[in-house]
Amino acid sequence: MHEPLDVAAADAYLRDARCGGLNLFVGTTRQWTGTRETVELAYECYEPMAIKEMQRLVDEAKARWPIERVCVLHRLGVVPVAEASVVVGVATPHRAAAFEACRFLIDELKVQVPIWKREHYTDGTTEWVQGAQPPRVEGEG
Amino acid sequence: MHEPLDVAAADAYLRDARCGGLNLFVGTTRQWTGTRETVELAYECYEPMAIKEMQRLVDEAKARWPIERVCVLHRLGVVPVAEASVVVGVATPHRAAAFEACRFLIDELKVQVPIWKREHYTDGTTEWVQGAQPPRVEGEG
Amino acid sequence: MNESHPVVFTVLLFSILREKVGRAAVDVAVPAPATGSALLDALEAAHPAVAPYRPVIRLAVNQTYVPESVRLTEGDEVALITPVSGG
Amino acid sequence: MNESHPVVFTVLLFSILREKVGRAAVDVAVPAPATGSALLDALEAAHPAVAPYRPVIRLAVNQTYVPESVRLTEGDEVALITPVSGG
Repeated sequence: MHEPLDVAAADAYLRDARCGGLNLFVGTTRQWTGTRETVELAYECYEPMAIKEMQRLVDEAKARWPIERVCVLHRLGVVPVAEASVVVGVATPHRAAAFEACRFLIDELKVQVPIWKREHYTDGTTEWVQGAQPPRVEGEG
Repeated sequence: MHEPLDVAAADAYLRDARCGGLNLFVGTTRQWTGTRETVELAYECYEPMAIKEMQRLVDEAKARWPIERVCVLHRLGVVPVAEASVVVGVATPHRAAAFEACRFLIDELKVQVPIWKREHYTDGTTEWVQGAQPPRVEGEG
Repeated sequence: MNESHPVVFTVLLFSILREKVGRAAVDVAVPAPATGSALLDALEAAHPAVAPYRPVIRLAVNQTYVPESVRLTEGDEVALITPVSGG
Repeated sequence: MNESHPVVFTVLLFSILREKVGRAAVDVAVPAPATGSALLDALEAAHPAVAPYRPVIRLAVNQTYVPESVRLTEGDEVALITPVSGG
């Protein structure tokens, strides 16, 4: 989605009477990376696959933890400094699982979901961010 | 505080241009514990000490992780099912520290901060919840 | 203050201890020099309802957890903390 | 479809690959039976700008990651995924 992400709406969606805790991760645009100053990030996405991958990750998380509610939202297009690019939230009966599942989802999202960010620096230059090297697919290479 | 906790305000406070991520934990009143149904929880607090303990935990977290912003909010009095009793939030330059510090703060809060909950069940009975046995203070016992 | 005179402390009670004793604060006289253990012994003698909780009570003096061996000073704010259950 | 005839696939490109090649999608002819490796070889021959990224490209067919050894079927949606950087 290209609009600002609504953390309050995510929180409201994640409230569940069966749950004792929810964990939310909000990824924001950081101004400084070493000595370079970022004005904004721009995100590009292979949308149908990104949605499929997010669903696959949610299914995997649900198989591993007793998740009652979950949301994974990623903003596309331009995201200015301090605004949210990603919101991941998980509600579970007990808090440990909420933390673990939320961490799993954001860690996997950053390796598996086909979204790419481009840094726009204050000096006018731009640069595609090179993501983490994913594990090789079985049978590949 | 005796009013509903404002997660959106916590999120807004935690936004920081130096940070790439923030982690929020929201503790909510769970309806079912085994076969007993909870209507609401009521919290009692030794307020001046609770505030001191929360500050001590925040100081300890800041000594261990590069925290730019942090909040610890606990509601007092009656909290109905699915409403938030506690909100802990941490913003850091990179996400791993935000998860770890947030988890540390809620885990320690539940052992150290002098707040007690009383369950109000649908059958009309009430019961003080026995907390986790804390580690013994050095030199004690 | 003289070693042979007792010192009186107001002890704050919360949650189940407050209910069992029936008051949010009780005065306890402890012979000087007063310690946390002596205060707890005196409290338990005066309010037997406290006894079952003694093994899990943590002592707080001036809003800080302290060992029972702590030396108490007149005017200290003493509180008994049963296992907390916030969150 | 005949083993001696090439099959044409439309390959989707994103981010840095899209910029280096100058297009969001390119058609690549691969001799049947087509595999992921053969498609990547043919793409690299036609668009040398792809070559430096070959070691880090993951292949997606019909929006699912697959090994390069995958057998391709006419009509498959093929995409090249350089290391992602969402979040």
